[in-house]
Amino acid sequence: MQELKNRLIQLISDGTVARVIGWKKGDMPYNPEPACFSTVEELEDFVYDGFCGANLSKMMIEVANLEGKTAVCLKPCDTYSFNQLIREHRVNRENAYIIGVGCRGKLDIEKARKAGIKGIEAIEGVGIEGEGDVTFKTIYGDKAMAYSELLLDRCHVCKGKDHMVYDEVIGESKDTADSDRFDDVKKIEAMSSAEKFAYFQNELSKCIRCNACRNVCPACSCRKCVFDNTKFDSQQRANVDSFEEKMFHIIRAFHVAGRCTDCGECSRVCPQGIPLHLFNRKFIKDIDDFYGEFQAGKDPEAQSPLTDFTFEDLEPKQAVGRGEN
Amino acid sequence: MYTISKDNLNSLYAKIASSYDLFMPIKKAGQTNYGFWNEDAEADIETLKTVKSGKDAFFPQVETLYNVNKTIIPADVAASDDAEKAADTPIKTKLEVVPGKFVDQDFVIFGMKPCDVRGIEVMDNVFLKDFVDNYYKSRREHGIVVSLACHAPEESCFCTVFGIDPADPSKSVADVATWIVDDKLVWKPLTEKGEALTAVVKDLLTDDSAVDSKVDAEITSITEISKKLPYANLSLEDWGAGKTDEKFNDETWSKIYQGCLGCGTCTFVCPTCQCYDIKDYTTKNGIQRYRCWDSCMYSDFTLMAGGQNRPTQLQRFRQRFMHKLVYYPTNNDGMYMCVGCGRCVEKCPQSKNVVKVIKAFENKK
Amino acid sequence: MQRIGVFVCHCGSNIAATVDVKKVVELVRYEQGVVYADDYMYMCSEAGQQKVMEAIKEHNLTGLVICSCSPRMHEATFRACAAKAGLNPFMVEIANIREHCSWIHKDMEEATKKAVILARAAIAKVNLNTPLQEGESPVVKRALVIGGGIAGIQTALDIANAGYPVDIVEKEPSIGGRMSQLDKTFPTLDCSSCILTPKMVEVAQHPNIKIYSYSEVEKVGGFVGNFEVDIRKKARSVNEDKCTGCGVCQTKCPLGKTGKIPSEFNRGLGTRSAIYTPFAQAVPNVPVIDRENCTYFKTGKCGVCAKLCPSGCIDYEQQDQIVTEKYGAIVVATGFDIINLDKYDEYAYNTCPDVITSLELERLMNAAGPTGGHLLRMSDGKAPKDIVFIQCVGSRCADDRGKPYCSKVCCMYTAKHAMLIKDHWPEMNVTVFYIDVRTPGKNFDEFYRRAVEQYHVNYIKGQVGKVMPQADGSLIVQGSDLLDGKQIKMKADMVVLAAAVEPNKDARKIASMLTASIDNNDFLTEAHAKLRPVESPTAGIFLSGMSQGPKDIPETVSQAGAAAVKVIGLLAKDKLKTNPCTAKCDMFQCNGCSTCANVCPYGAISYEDTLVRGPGVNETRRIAKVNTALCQGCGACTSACPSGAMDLQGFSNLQIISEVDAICR
Amino acid sequence: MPMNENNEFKPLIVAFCCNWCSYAGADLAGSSRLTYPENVKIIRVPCSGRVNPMFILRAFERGADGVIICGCHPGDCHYSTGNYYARRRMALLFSMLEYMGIENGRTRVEWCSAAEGAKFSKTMNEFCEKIASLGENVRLGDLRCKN
Repeated sequence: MQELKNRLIQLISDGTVARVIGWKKGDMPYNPEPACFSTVEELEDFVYDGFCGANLSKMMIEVANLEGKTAVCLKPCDTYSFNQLIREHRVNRENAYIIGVGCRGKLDIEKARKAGIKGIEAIEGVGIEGEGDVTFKTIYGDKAMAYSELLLDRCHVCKGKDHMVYDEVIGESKDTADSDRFDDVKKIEAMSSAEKFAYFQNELSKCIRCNACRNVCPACSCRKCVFDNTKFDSQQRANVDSFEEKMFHIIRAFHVAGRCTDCGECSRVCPQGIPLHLFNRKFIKDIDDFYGEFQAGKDPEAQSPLTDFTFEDLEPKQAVGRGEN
Repeated sequence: MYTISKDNLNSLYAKIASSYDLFMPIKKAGQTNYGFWNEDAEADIETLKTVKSGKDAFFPQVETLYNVNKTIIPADVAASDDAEKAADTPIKTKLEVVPGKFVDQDFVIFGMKPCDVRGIEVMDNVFLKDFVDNYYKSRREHGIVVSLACHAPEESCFCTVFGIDPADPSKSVADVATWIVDDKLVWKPLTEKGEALTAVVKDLLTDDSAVDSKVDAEITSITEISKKLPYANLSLEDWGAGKTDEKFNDETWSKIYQGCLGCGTCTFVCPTCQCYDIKDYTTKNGIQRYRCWDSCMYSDFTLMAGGQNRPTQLQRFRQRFMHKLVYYPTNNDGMYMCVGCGRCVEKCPQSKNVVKVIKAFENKK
Repeated sequence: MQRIGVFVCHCGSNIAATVDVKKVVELVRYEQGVVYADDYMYMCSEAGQQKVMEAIKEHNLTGLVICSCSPRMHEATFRACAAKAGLNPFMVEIANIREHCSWIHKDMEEATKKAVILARAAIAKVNLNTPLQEGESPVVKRALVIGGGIAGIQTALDIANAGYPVDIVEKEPSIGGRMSQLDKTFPTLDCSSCILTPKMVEVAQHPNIKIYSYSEVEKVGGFVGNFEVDIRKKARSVNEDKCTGCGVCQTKCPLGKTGKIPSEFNRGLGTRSAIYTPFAQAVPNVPVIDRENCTYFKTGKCGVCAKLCPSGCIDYEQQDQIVTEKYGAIVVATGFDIINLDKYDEYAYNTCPDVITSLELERLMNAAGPTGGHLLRMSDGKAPKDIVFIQCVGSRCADDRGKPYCSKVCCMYTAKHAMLIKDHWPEMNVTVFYIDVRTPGKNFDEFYRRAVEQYHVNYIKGQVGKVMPQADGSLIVQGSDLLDGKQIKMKADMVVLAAAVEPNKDARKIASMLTASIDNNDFLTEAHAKLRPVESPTAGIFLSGMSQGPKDIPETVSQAGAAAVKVIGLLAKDKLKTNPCTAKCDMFQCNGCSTCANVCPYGAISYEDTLVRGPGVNETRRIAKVNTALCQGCGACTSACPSGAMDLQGFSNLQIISEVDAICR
Repeated sequence: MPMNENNEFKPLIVAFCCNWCSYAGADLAGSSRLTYPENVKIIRVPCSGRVNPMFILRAFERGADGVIICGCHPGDCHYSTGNYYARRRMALLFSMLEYMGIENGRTRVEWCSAAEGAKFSKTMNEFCEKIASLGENVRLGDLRCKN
């Protein structure tokens, strides 16, 4: 962390970059926030620890045209998003100084809350080592959980420890994957039609249409979302009815199909804990199955599967009912 | 004061539900939110904070205001007889407005925490003070609020900063105050409405004066915990009525808004946010006019033909907090439009929240 | 608010027999925006149209819905009718209540209900129609032909003869292409150069044709009627204007005698000098210095050609030159080559000089070729006694070594070769291994039968598995006879492979410059396989010759003529009317993400840094821009666009949604 | 639920047809008098590639029981590639709908040329039967549109 901080201070001081996008120390031990630093003094509050899960690549859109370079701290999985944004001309690679920061899995405070930990005053063991126990000092007593138990869901299906794009890498990364990325999708695919419907109905009925999933998504970077503009008579209308939610979530996932890097931010930020990534991952799985393996953001030159085709692509009727017979 | 065993709560819910709609924390797909209780619902009063506050009880996220149905009045001249004449007959249509339904039955909101109860007061100022919103009013008149003391406050709580007592719901505008003491729920009616509700469930309650001291102990315990909470000493000294000019033009906003996604999470989980939008939905033969929550964080909030009046996220971010901490107090005798429930502290995707805003200005000094 | 008139046609009894027309009129009158509704026996008749025009004027109609037959039948009629009455023609929508309703339904009540719903959908759409204007774009009256083979030559001549200037860009030092390498042509056996050379000369002398030889297309911009093309004239090192084509330089070039530089024209079977013209009848008859091999360019010494050139036209300092020209139309005639045989080790092509391709055989049999027209083995210079032809080498191939298609010309040219050999050297044994012999074409099968019946060429249906060079210099060909079911081993002195044809290596590069579509085999795609075979889907781009698919010379020439006609048809216009139903980008919502451009089949979308000014915005953004002259209105971009910035005029998102709503109401 | 006089469920079906092949195919079905149920209502679009998934969901939202998209056969698209993109889009969309528990068969893509009037009619008959067997679209509907 200190090495990273020193390097950032150096980059600002020697004028290599005009600003740094990173994480700022929170007022709780678990809530560092994405922030933009433009002076050495501001960088005093820079932090990088296990709770820095936020994907900062989307913030680079706003600074694309600012004067001077912008340094950005990207974890290996965030670099996929950045690459995808390069492909879509939303960020300026020349104007970016990418610091690939090491990542050994990021933490989800909800996991602690679910385990009954509350009244947190301090947390130990959330450094970038990403190992051992995390100790929670709470007003109701001390509690400990293993670092691995607290990992964000997405870290269990880690895409790997390599940065896809960077100017320099600081810190070691670790591949924290310990389960198959498509397990959850397969589980749902195996359900009966009625069970599937009931499952999603139950989950989606919690949706409050706050748009956090959309607004945090680096692929959902439209200047004006179709659900905010008047082109489809589909302006966001809160959760008017159950269909509305489904329409929103299907289209949200569809619009990022072939572009979604599976960064998992949508599920991380959902205040209602809806496993939104299950939609995106279904599309990813289908794309892999139908058109060959494709990882968005791996190669900024690669053609997205939905703007591509082959003469022999499978027919839509072959896409459904595969589980039957 | 009355008591009922915690084991017997389901009978209490069933009893209430037999006479009223019972709106209370229900656990569904891993999350606890207010919802209507039924026998299949999983009641959950252990979770301190529902994701959304209970404000839906009075101000639902979506509410039909009225329907307009268009009917055609048949032309005087049958078209088949004389096409020429029919073509010239003006077409008559009738528009019929079918008003939305006002709530006319009493209902119960169970388990509301003191902070959320204060939220009702905040909304009352908006919906009942000058212009009276009849939809809201009907719900307020018929809603019976059963408030529950916060047995174990959490680190994101800071209601005490706003003078709210998490330990003692009887100081709130609720109709019934309740505590959980040992394995019992303590029940104390506060108002006439509360008494009426008590009468309905009386059979299940035990008159138990011995519990008073235990309640006092619970109040002391909660009060002590509250003092230890990290935000307990948050200072509002610099905020409140009359600070508009000073705060509005402060440079700090331009720094702290960065990273704000412009989503509506904070707004939708907040017990006090009460902005809404009114929209029309085309039905088969007319429109349905409904209102739904809106968020000042959205880029299309109060969008007009000429564009937004707050085109940048900085402006929108500032608006939300200025409204809570300056404008509202200015118009409402110093009452803040924040009750310190801490939901935004827990739910903001980018870990931004009202506390950080308050502190940002504090640190500046 | 629109003022819509609805006109319901009886179509005699075609509609009225199953749809209660009067009832439709009665019901649609209450739809939003409708101010007038009427029916008539034949709406498309002159009287019917008169009725429509009168109603437009009398009721100040701003939109029309015609409930009648298919829009594919009479949309144009009613648009013209609206225009005559002063209404924008694109304010007309047709509700198809005949083909889609009255003709297929029997129950009057149900059919009437459906007709009303279809009318409603059309009314809902018209409510959102906006007047559209057909655009105009001027036409540059000059054509570019890429490739100077027989396809390019014929296209250029036909265009030029119609009075329009044409430029030919040919990457080789001379035009002529593959046909100039051929000896004789089937099925008439005329001498290829005898029929080609006059055409080449005609091209050279034609006042309307300009040849850019030894040149390549570098960049293409613009659109139909207005292409702007950069042509790279590669440094020839010879001043084209001064050169008289005397040939002294070539004969005196010291490298010519060393025999070290293989001649491309002779498929590497002969050699050439460093300063050379590919063949004697080259057009232009101006040599080129091959800088890779020229001693002067390698060492700075020599300079013999410069010293001996009587007109002093050798210019070692010459640089590549970029010429920018404007064209109204572009014809792709990039031709073909034969596939690389590296993957066919079993035929020993790379290891044995006596295994040759048919194109090499053409050179060997040509009087101007490396052996002066004598059929000799390349290994020992002796005349072969046994010659084996192997068909379908890489054609109709299931694996990725070859091509899935039939090369089309091999059966015929092999028959030609076999026949010519037997004719000149009756003592030679000629065997042909074939999969199928395909001879559709005028006089083709007769030709093949002559080879078999008159010349006794030994045709064996079967595949050759292996060609094995022997120590004595001969070859053993091992194959199977599928008709007899026998394995055959056969001695040969020469093996000729009918290697598959493939599009020129540059086809893909050129197609992408032109944003013309190209198939998996690198053949350019036609706009419609049957109905628009010489046009590319990209407006203003036309296809000629093998670049579109395998074909023989007569087919190539007729396709070349067809392409020329299309070009002439285009150049004859002063201005092009552009389809107004084009895509349109809302700059406030555009992300500049390039998704739309990736799916546009016409290259109609480009990106420009545009100043976006509006409420709350004042910045320069990368914004999609639709070139309405290129856009054909398919709408692929609109459904690919994630933000909904891209919309299609005439079929806008809201229009389609309003139709959906009206139908589902 | 819309019923006919025999109390059979009459589904509402929206068909998006590309102008060049399928719409013409439907015209041919018409001129050949090849019948199919009245519940099929055709919307003309320039190309199957024009069909935005939002149109399909919109139709369901508004009460359609089945949606079918018809386009030129692969390789025959008037705009050369539109149906290829449509094919991918629809494959993914249909798979997603299935994944969410929407009954298989409520959506369909069929390639139908201008010469295939018989195929058009047969397809529509089949599709109507299929939707009738699936019953009313409840899972993707919006209750407010029913009155």
